Amino acid sequence: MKKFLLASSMLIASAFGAEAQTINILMESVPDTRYVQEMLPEFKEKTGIDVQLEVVNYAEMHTKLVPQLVAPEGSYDVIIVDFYWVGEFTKAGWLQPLDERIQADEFPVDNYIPSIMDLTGKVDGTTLMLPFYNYAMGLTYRKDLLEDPKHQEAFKAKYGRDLKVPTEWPEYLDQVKYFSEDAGIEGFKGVVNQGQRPDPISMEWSNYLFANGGRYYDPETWQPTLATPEGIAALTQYRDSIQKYGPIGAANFSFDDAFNVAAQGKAYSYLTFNMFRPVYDDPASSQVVGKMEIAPVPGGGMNGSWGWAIPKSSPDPDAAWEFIKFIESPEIAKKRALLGGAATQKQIYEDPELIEKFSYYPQLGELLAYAQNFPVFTYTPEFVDVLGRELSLAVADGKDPKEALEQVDKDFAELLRKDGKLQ
Amino acid sequence: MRWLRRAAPHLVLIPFSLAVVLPLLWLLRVSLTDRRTAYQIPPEWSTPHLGNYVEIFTAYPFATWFWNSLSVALLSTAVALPLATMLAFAFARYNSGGAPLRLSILASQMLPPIVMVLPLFAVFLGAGLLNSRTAVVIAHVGMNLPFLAWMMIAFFEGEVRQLEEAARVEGATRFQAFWKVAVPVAAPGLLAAALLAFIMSWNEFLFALILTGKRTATLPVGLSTLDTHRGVEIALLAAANMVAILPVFLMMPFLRRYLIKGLSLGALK
Amino acid sequence: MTAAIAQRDRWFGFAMTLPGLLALLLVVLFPILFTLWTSTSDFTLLKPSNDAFLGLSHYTQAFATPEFRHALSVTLAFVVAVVVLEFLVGFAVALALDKVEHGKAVYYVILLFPLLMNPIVVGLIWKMFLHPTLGIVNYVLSLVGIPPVDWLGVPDNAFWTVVAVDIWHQVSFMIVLLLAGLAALPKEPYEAARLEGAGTIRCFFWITLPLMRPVIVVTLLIRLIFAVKTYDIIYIMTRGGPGQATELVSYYIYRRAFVGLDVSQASAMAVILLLVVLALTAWLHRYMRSLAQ
Amino acid sequence: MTEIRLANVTKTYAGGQTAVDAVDLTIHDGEFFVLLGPSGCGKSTTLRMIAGLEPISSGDLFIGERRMNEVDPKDRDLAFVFQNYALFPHLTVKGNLTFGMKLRGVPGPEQERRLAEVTAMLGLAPYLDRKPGQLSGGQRQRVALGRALLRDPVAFLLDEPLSNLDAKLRAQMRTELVKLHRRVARTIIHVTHDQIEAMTMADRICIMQDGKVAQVGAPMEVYRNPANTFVATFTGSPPMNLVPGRLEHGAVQFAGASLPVDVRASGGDVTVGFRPEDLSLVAAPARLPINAEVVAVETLGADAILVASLIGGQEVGMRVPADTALSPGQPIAVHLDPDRLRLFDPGSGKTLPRR
Repeated sequence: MKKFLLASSMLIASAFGAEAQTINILMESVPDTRYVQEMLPEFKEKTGIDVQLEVVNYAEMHTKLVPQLVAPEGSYDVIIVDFYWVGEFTKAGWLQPLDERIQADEFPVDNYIPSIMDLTGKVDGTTLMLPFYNYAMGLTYRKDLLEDPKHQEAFKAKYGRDLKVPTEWPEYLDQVKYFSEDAGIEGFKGVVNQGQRPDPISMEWSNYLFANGGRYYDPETWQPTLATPEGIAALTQYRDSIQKYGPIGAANFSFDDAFNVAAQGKAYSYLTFNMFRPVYDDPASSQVVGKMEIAPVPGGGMNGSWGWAIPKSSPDPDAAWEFIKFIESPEIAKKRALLGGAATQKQIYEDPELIEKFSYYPQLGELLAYAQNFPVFTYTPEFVDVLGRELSLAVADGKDPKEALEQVDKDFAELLRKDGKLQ
Repeated sequence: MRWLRRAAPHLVLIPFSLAVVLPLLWLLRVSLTDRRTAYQIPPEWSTPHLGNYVEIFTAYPFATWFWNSLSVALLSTAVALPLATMLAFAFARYNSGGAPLRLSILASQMLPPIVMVLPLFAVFLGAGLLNSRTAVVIAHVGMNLPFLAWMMIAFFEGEVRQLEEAARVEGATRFQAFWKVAVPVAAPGLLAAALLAFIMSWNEFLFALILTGKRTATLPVGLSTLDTHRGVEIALLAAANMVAILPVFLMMPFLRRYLIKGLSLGALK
Repeated sequence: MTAAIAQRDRWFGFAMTLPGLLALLLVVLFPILFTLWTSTSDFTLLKPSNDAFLGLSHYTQAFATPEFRHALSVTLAFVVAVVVLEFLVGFAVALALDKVEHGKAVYYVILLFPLLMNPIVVGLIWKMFLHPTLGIVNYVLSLVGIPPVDWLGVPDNAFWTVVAVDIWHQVSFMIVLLLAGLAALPKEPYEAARLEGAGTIRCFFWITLPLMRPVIVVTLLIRLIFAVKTYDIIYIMTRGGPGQATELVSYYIYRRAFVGLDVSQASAMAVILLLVVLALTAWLHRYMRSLAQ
Repeated sequence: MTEIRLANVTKTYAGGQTAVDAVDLTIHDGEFFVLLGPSGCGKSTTLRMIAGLEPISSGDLFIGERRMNEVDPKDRDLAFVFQNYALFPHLTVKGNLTFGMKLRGVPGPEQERRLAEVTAMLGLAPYLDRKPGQLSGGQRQRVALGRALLRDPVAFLLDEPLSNLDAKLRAQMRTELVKLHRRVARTIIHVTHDQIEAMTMADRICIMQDGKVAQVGAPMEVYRNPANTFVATFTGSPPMNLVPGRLEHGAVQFAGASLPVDVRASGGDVTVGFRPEDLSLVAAPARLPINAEVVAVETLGADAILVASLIGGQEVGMRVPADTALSPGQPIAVHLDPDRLRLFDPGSGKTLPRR
């Protein structure tokens, strides 16, 4: 029925010689957006629908989206949603459920990696988004140094274990210490961190937390659990990473500042978003082409992803769905992945053509499978703000880790109570 | 002693200019290289290439951003300038509305713009002006008007007053005294204020972000997209910035005349 | 009956203000009234409407929030530092520019460059220049034997670095206005003073400063108001960190609204900020005027 | 018939100070009328009220038959010359001169004709294309005058136009203004604090004190018969000598002397006033001498001012020939013509009327 309506409306539109149907999408300035852009001619050919991508910077996206979503009819037919905002957007009721459309068109939702579908797909049983791309975090490290027999020998002598891709967290911490203190490379550090408030530090520290076996909250009761021995150990290690083993200034590094240190070959490792992995191999950005590799963070890294959604204020939800269905179809998803996109569907990580092209694809698949999630609730962004502030105070301003985490727990609990999650 | 007097201003201006120009020169260098080289320490001199300049125009709608910004800044200044001049004159000469009106007009600009954004969005949504340059122009007029008016008050005080009196007894109406005497005499101040208004509009980000769409995005909105989730496109940004500061060069002839005019006026009064 | 001329003056003044006031009505007055209303209500981004009247509870809550109070104090320090330093540097440059005989236009163009740069760009490029290990600044310092400075990673450094970058960006604003004021100064008093044997310094304190007072007052006021609203540079360079060293109140209020989603709370904080700045402005205005008497 | 009349004109500022207090004045058509007084006496305010630059708080202003209180300055048909000349810095000399004519829509050829006439009269022809900033003080002054002249107004209002000139130029301009006045035969109201200007140029002088009119009259009338001690001391250089005395039986006694006077009052304390030139040195045994002692002699060139101390310690000035050879401490005898004596009430300072 919907197809019919769409088709007939297109027919009418063309019959009257009116302007072609257009949908507007607000996106972020990332490579994945560029890959979407490249698919648009094909979509236009198939459906006759023009797609206008409006691109803004991440920081401004939320500011720009909110008034649009609040309005009865906004400018955007399709939006993309960061997992940060999922709680907020669903609580506010800004997104249209997609289940009916998925069923009607038999869209293969089972292709998605479950952890990502949890993050930016289903919310409380309702599918509000389809995952677009992921930005799970992994451990990027200097493969060439790791495989250097000289370092392997020296490391073994000092720490009593093999220098290899770390599978245990303490193993990694030893490597950091070794490359900062013992490797004898001038101006070289074992790690570079992104210590800036609030998202860079919060996302990076999450890896430390998970690696130490800590977690944000008790999944049964939603009781915050940061000021625990695991949390405190994680924060103490993190502070040491920045202050003892990292380059000067890391306490205020954004991921860009930190990435450039790694890309200039001045650090052994950097816990970062997997989408940075290809950039290391771009000679225009990197001095370490072919020397960096990515691996899962021991203990399971931090996950992140974006999803496609149709806002309630969408002027043309049917055309919007046509687009989402097209761009997320396995065929197009693979095409985007071939261009370098960060895929969210399982089969892509098993696709021989892709593994052939990107040697690190198996690791990426593994990383996604084990990735852990951030607390997702209505006030996630504000929680990150609080967390970032306290972590930064502990790292840069001498606040006691335990005190800092107690403060986070307190504020976190308050936000959870406000959201009705915690009694 | 005379040479010292002549050299003294340069002793202040040269260090200041260097503090401005050296970073810009380094930025120019960044714009002619790539991200890898830009961050390389110690710096390595590679052959400059213009790829970034080509890319901002081909891979990004830089020309559109530039044109949008230029038209918004020019138009909003052109609208705000006469309105503000009249406001300032009424304040300075006739004390219209008294200190309360003056202060409340200025006070309107003390709210962080972020809290103005939602109601403003609603206004333009209702008026059907969303995603248009008109909306940004109107918002920028509202933003610049109070400042312009305040800046100009000072330029209508002092000796201009007596010149207007002279005009009045010579047979000028109130408006003629304003238009034929006060405005030309206060011109250096008014032009300086206009210049600043242009710049404020040129750089204004938040209203432009909320009110424009894809085709009407201004430079600040466009440039901010170069700060991406996959890192800052620093070389492109540098190239874009180099082009974005071009209007200063375009203003050169105008500035030169204004400076000379400003001087000769000062000499008399 | 004698009021007739005064009446016409009043009407003329009113007519002159009318177009400007009308323009401000829509774009400025409505949002402000809306903000005032919202600040006493329950507007959040999750429920974007004003439904309940909550009185001044958002105001009391704002004062009870340590982060808000902290942001206010950091902002105060920032504004004072920025305005005072920019004024000192700006006045020196404006005086020099007013006196200079050759190259005036060239200098003028140079000083306009930073102003035309977007705060976001300024933040990003300075962050690049000041990168502790990859930045040109520390590299140049290392050439003369100075160890690398952690410009943004240490709370105190970060505050002053942000102040310095803001000065680099905005000082020209003051110069342009002060220079316009200087250009409009009468020359006779200087001639008279020179005949009386006053030197350059006395001329400055006896003539320039008093005559420039209205322009100085306005320049300081406007710069002050802009400085209070600073947030782009903070967003790009430090996000209020490290710790809470650069937590400016505008950026904090921005986050209350768009991160914390609580528009009503943000509005109340904005109104508090408005009142503080207004009081400061009124006081400064009166104080400077009284000095002129 | 364009008489300018001020009836009970008062200027009160918002702050409550009264700058001009119930001034009544009539300025005749074609008269050179000088408003004289120290700064702050209200003379400039009075002039500005006449011009319409300052609203009148109460009272009436008439130009001819017409009440002008509510008329805008542009419609009063008066020309005003400001102390700082108020030349338009953005216009050339020519632009300044023709500014008013252009506003009034005087036809081009007529403008040119009048411009030529006035520039010739004031010798401004070489400067027509200059900006005021490129002119000397005297030249600017001429342009300001020229601008007023081109207006061909009912009256010229001059607000201390000479005070910014150096002494020589000022003296020269005084003569020129008088010549100019004769030539244009229009009313001039000239405000000054310089009594020499007033004396040399005016047909009539109005001396103002604290916002009030102290005296109006022809220069010599004011000089000879000052209405009060303020006028007496404000006019003349050096000013009128004032010494305390006592009136008894038709004679005034002061400084050991007794002179017959012809006033209505019969007795009591008085202030005795006489001009320096009314005193003369006499040989010791003269009729009614006043004994004094030389304090100092200030040579002026043509003559000298002798400062003498009277009995009782009062110091007075007297005009003596320049070659008078006297040294301080020397006793002298002084003659004073009783007709030249003026008596004032010591309390109010007002002159005591003659019989």
